[in-house]
Amino acid sequence: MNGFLHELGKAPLTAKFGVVVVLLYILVALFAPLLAPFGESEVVGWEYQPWTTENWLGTDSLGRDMATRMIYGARNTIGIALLTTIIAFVVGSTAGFFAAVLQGWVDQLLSRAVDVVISIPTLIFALLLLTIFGASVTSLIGVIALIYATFVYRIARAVAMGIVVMDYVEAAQVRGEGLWWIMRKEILPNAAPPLVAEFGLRFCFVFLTISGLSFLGLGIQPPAADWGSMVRENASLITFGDLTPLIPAAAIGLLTVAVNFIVDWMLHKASGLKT
Amino acid sequence: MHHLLRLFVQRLALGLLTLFVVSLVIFLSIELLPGDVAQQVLGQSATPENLAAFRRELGLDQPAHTRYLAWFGGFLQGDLGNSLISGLPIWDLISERLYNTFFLAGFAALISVPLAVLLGVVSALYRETLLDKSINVATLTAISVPEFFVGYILVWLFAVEFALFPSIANLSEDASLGDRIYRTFLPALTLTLIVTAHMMRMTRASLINLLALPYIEMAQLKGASQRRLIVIHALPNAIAPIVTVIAINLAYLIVGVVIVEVVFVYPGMGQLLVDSVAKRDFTVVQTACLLFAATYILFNLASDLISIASNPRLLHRK
Amino acid sequence: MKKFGSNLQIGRRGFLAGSAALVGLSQMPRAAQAQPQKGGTFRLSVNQGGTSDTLNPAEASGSQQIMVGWALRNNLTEIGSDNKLKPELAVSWSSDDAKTWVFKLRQGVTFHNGKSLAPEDVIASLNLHRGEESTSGAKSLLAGVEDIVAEGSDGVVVTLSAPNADFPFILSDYHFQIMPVNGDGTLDMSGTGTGGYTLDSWKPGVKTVLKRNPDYWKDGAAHFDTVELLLISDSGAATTALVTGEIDAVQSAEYKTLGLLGRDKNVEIESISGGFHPTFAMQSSQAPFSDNNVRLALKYGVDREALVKQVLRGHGTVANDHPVAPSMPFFDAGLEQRAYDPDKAKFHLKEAGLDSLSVSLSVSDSLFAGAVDAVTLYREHAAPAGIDLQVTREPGDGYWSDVWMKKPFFTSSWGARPVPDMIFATAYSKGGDWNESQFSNDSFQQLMLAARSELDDAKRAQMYGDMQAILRDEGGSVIPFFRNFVYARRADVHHGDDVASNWSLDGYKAIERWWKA
Amino acid sequence: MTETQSPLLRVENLQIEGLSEDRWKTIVKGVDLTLGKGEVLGLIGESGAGKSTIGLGAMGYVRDGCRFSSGSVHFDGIELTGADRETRRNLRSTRIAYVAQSAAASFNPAFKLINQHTEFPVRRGVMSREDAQKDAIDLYRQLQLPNPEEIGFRYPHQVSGGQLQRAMTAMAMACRPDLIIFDEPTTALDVTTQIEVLSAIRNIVEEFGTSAIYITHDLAVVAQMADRIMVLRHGAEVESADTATMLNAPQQDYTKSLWAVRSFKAAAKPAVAEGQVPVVSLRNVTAQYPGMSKPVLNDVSIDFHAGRTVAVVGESGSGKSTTARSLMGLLPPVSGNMVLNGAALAPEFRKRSKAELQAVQMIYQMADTALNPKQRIRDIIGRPMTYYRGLKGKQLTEEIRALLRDIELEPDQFINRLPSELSGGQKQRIGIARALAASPRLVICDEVTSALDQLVAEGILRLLDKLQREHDLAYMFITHDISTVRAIADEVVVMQHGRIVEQGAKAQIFTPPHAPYTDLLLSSVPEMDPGWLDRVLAERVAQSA
Repeated sequence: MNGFLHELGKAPLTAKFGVVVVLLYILVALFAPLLAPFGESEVVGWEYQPWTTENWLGTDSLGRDMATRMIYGARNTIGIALLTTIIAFVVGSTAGFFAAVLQGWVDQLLSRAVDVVISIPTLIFALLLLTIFGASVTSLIGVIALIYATFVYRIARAVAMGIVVMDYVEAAQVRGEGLWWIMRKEILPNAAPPLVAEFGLRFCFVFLTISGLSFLGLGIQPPAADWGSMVRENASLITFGDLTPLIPAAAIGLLTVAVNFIVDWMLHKASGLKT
Repeated sequence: MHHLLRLFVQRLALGLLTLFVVSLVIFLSIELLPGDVAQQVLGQSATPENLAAFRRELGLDQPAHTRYLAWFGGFLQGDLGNSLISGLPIWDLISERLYNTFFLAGFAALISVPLAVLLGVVSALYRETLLDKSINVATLTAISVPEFFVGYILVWLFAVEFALFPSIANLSEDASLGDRIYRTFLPALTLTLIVTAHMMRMTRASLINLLALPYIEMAQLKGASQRRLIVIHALPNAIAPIVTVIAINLAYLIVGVVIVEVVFVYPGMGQLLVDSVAKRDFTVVQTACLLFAATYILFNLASDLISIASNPRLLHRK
Repeated sequence: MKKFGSNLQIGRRGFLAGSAALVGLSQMPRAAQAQPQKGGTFRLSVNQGGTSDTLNPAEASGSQQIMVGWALRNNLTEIGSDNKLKPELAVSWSSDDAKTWVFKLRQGVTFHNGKSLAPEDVIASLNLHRGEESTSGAKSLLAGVEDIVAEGSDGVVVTLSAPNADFPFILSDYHFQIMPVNGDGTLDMSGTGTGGYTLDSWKPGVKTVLKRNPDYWKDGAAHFDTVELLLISDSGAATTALVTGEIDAVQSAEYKTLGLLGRDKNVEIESISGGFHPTFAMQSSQAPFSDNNVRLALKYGVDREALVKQVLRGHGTVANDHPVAPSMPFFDAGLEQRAYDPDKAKFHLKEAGLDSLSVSLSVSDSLFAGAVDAVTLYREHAAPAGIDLQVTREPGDGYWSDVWMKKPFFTSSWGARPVPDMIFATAYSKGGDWNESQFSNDSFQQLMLAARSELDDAKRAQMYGDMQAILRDEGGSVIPFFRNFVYARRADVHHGDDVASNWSLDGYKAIERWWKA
Repeated sequence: MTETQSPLLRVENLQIEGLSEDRWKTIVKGVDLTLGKGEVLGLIGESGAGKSTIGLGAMGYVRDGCRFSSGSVHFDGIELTGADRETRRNLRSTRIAYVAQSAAASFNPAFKLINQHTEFPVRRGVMSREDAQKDAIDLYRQLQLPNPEEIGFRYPHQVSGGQLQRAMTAMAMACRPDLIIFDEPTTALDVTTQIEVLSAIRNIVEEFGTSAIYITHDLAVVAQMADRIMVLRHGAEVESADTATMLNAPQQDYTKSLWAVRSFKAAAKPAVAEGQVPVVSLRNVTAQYPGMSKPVLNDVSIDFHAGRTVAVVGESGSGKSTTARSLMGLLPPVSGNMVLNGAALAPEFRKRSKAELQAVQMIYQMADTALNPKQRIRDIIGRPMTYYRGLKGKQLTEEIRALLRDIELEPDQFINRLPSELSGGQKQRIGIARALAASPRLVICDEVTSALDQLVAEGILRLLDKLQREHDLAYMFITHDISTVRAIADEVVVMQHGRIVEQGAKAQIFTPPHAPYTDLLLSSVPEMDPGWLDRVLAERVAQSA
């Protein structure tokens, strides 16, 4: 942790900004019930009330407190996206490492299967699977994680392929170490930096995909507040120059920009380039 | 060149195999969807008798593998089949939408690909300057907001505030090219904003990655200017990663635009596919998915071939 | 608004007169409009339908199919702009016993393909909805028809198995469009009709283009040269397109932007009180909804006033868990209005032996503007009663096939019917095609049949009142409100003095009735 | 050649700083040098001495993350450290050129050689494209490239390393510059190739009277090429003098120690007793990569005895490392067999028992890739002990500490370090320790010293010798470096094209008559005598005549 703080101290301003924003979001998500002035879907007044000291950001189309919805939205949107990304990474990297170490037919089988999934349009595949399994949060997480695991698989496999040819992996193999040990001790620690950077990017994509699904009515279900649906619910106001839908969209944008700043910084560090 | 041809044939065969598996996956998925097309069509007025009659009419009473093989047999002979619901030949149903989809994708690609490469080169050239950082932040922001939001903002700005372009893509069949471009401008711009960032960042990153290589230093030591270094010495070697990311984005422009279609009421394939999934119209879903998968595979194949062609090490063996 | 109820004088003579029966519907008084003008292109956005919609009226359900169908074809009877039953392809009708109905066909009417309207066309068109093999959604409406035969060259005789005083009303239903028969006796369902427009291109889910029929038999109708009907399911996109002038009218305007929309001088908003209502339908044959206490708990758990205010922005009236709107004949104004009462809801839950109830209510934004909002608010209302109402938001496309009548508890929406019998027969009678709540009540069933043959209006009113009470107290549907039709048009689009309130967009006949100036 | 009336290049008090860990550190600490027209200056030093940085600095160029901090570089009257970009750029190619260490990496893979050659002569308007192409072909011919007419029309990957290095020299000559910086141009080459490149470079530099700075870590090479030699250490000059003086009478201790590096010789060991069973034997091993038409190893038989070192020597592609891979079970032989302690050894490592795997251990050439950068020394050394010998807890720690002491690293200081916190020599010691941790019988040392500076390499050789005696280990010592063979081998195996050319006791191999290839190999090893290159070339001409 000290090392991280030390690194952070030397990081460019954009990365510091990113870290601060992400931390802020996480805190808001964790302490949503404490921070929110009202209940998640509590109707506190008339629709589209202006910003007041009581309703900091006014009210939404149903008279629910916008600020409260934003805070709970952080929790739902980030929580689900984070969980989805984690599952995608666990599944995808395990399979990717597996393929890279074993190679041969295992690699072929996994890679071809991934080809198949990737060549089916993401949104349609998600639509099919979500219709089969129902649009619950669990199946949403499962389906998006499965789809994104295929992308992770490709990256993890490529990264691991670069590591597998290293002498220390060969040394472990001829020592007689088992597959699990090689994946866990030799490959994982060395594959971690690029995968963590990738994690940031994929988190953003998952986040945007879920927003997109919410937009199509397949994502997080009401009355749970999520930013994608909040944009959707209020989107037509933009036509009249009303700023309300900008708030959740800006929240989505700010988080992804922040994560990308951190990712850029990490990639920059990993690349070792000075300029 | 013959090893290239062989590679092409191999990859094509692999692509066909992938398509075959995709068709199986789609078939199985639709089988698993709750309710079948008969129930969807007859809906509220379904009785056991007319359900059975309907299924008989469409051959839905056959076992799954028979139906799949029948479809596959027809497909192999170039018969895409008829929509289960409207009974129209698939081609009649999708041809115009397919054209619309390709038109929009092509339009967006024509703007975004040159733009992305240009911006990538410029920001690599002026790396770590204010210009580079501004381009970086601008493109990052563009990929960081949900695409429907980009769409709405553009509508507000260009259709409502300044009334420059229509907010919905109300296309007529006999529209002139100019009219078409005018009416699809906002969706194309939305897509451009979404895909440009990805391609631009990859262009910049690939170029900058190359800058650490000895042959770039060599070019510098031979007296090449920064511009020459990037454009003449680095860019040809960065073609492979750039083309790969362009291929992915072009494929996305074709297969991934459901949301943009909804926002701009654009009659493309995405909306049809979503409708057909809802209606369990297997033949339409299957054909559309295979077309999309084939597009994806072909773009990837093309990008691989271009990558090889751009790399003398792979093109001319020892 | 005029109040109705006492002046219901639908007499036998009215029918026999063969002209028009009074259909009590509220009317907003409005200034006289300019004289109709011919010409122009009418670009209209509807929000119901899909790519696989067909022109087969037996399959018609959404506004895309209905409006296109009525632009191309006519029925025997129609509900006019003044909400009165009017002759259309039938110039007159008569019956002595409400069992045998004789319709006289209009002479000199030709189909778009040049064929003259003949009894065979009418018989074939109506038979599409009859018989074992029929898959029509209107099958139950004609279930009582025993026989349809021609009488001479311009007469059609319909024999019912039981009297039905409302039968001419029934024939104004959008399913019963008249199409020509082909030489081989099959129906031509390609879009050929007697209507004011011919089909230029039919691209369901995208755009349908219609051209004016220069030989239209109806006077003062079909003014536009060209009609473009677009399917825009995203209401935001539709509103924006209206504001920017890319379309001339939208089927429904979002309440949440009405205030903002109203400020636009180029846009006119219509708010027409009608019988359109949503239902929260419970499958009352299944647990837990098979227990009437559970149904009552859910009925007491909704704050109707709040929904009208918040979801409809006041563009509607509270409903009483039965589908008869105040604007309809035989509405029982004396029936006590159910009010929001979480304590009573709790009491009924307890009666059902439950401390709390957790149910999931399916809804989609495509049902009507504010549908998801309404359910979301319902959830808040029901919570104090110990009811955990989960909101399940379903995709719009496929809602009618995947969710409606499939899920145990779902939101539905109903258009207005001209008479109570039509909605009762379709949606609340045993064997009704769209009996979405699986309601089965013997006394309701008997009253319904008796009312059909009863020709004394006072007695009929009594019977229909009883039926409304049965539905209120035992029905399987929570009916929170009657919604006004709120739609919007560009200011340069005009309509006549009256606007029909049976459907949106002038009874779905804006294409025929409106003009541009 | 040695007159220096008006210096072409005058470097005064050159200081260059490099950014490391976010701090500016001086890497070149005030170097002065002058170079006359037609003069060749040798810069010599170990890695980190700042040779390349000075060489590039002489062109007015610093790498990314470096900067000139003080001093000046005058090239023909132009001060380069303060000159604008344009000025510096215009001097390059036309007046100053650079030849990089790895020609393979320094040619742009996307273009044909000749197009890279003619790029700047044409751009700077020195000559037309046609003339430039003709001139390139002439230069190729002069540099004795095969097929000079065509070779330029190939892509870099289609040309061998030695030829590329000559092509790069030709490219540097394209505009007939006044000064060429040669940055270790032959380091990556095999000795037999190196000799050709050296003679080509020397001839052409002499022919055009070009001044040159020749950077290398190899004394014998610099002795052939330079008129004057400057010895560098830690970014500063140790001493400089003309070549003969420097070779014969170095003044500074550091220089002397460099000169003395090759003094180590392992003490002779008694001959193998009759009938002693080898620890490991390869018998008629032939191996082939799947999908390749020709075997990479052909009928290779070697015996490895306890306590003795077999040096396997050969150039790249000779099959020496492949032999090791077969032995390790990574490339199972297609015919022939392997024997461990008299019992058959499974061809594939996956089929070998723990004891069999334990018996044969390997030390890799590149310690950087051989040690997992994310594991601490404790784990790297401890794992084989746990895995093979079941050591745990305190006993394990004790054993690790003992082993660290054995390889002369202080346990307290090193046990918890990561590989990135070690120097090159220390990393290689850890590699050795990991092999020893398994308590093996045979240790394969694959070019273990070739990536190291000479002084460090010698320390490793001494350590290996000590450990061999202590543990009675058999060594398979793979190397391309003849002097290393002389230092450590008991038996020598000379390989070429996957076959054994000659094998036997060290004395026997190094005493004439040699097999022809052995002869070529031995005679190609540069010697410290400045006349060596001329002599060898003359001998070869005489022989072939």
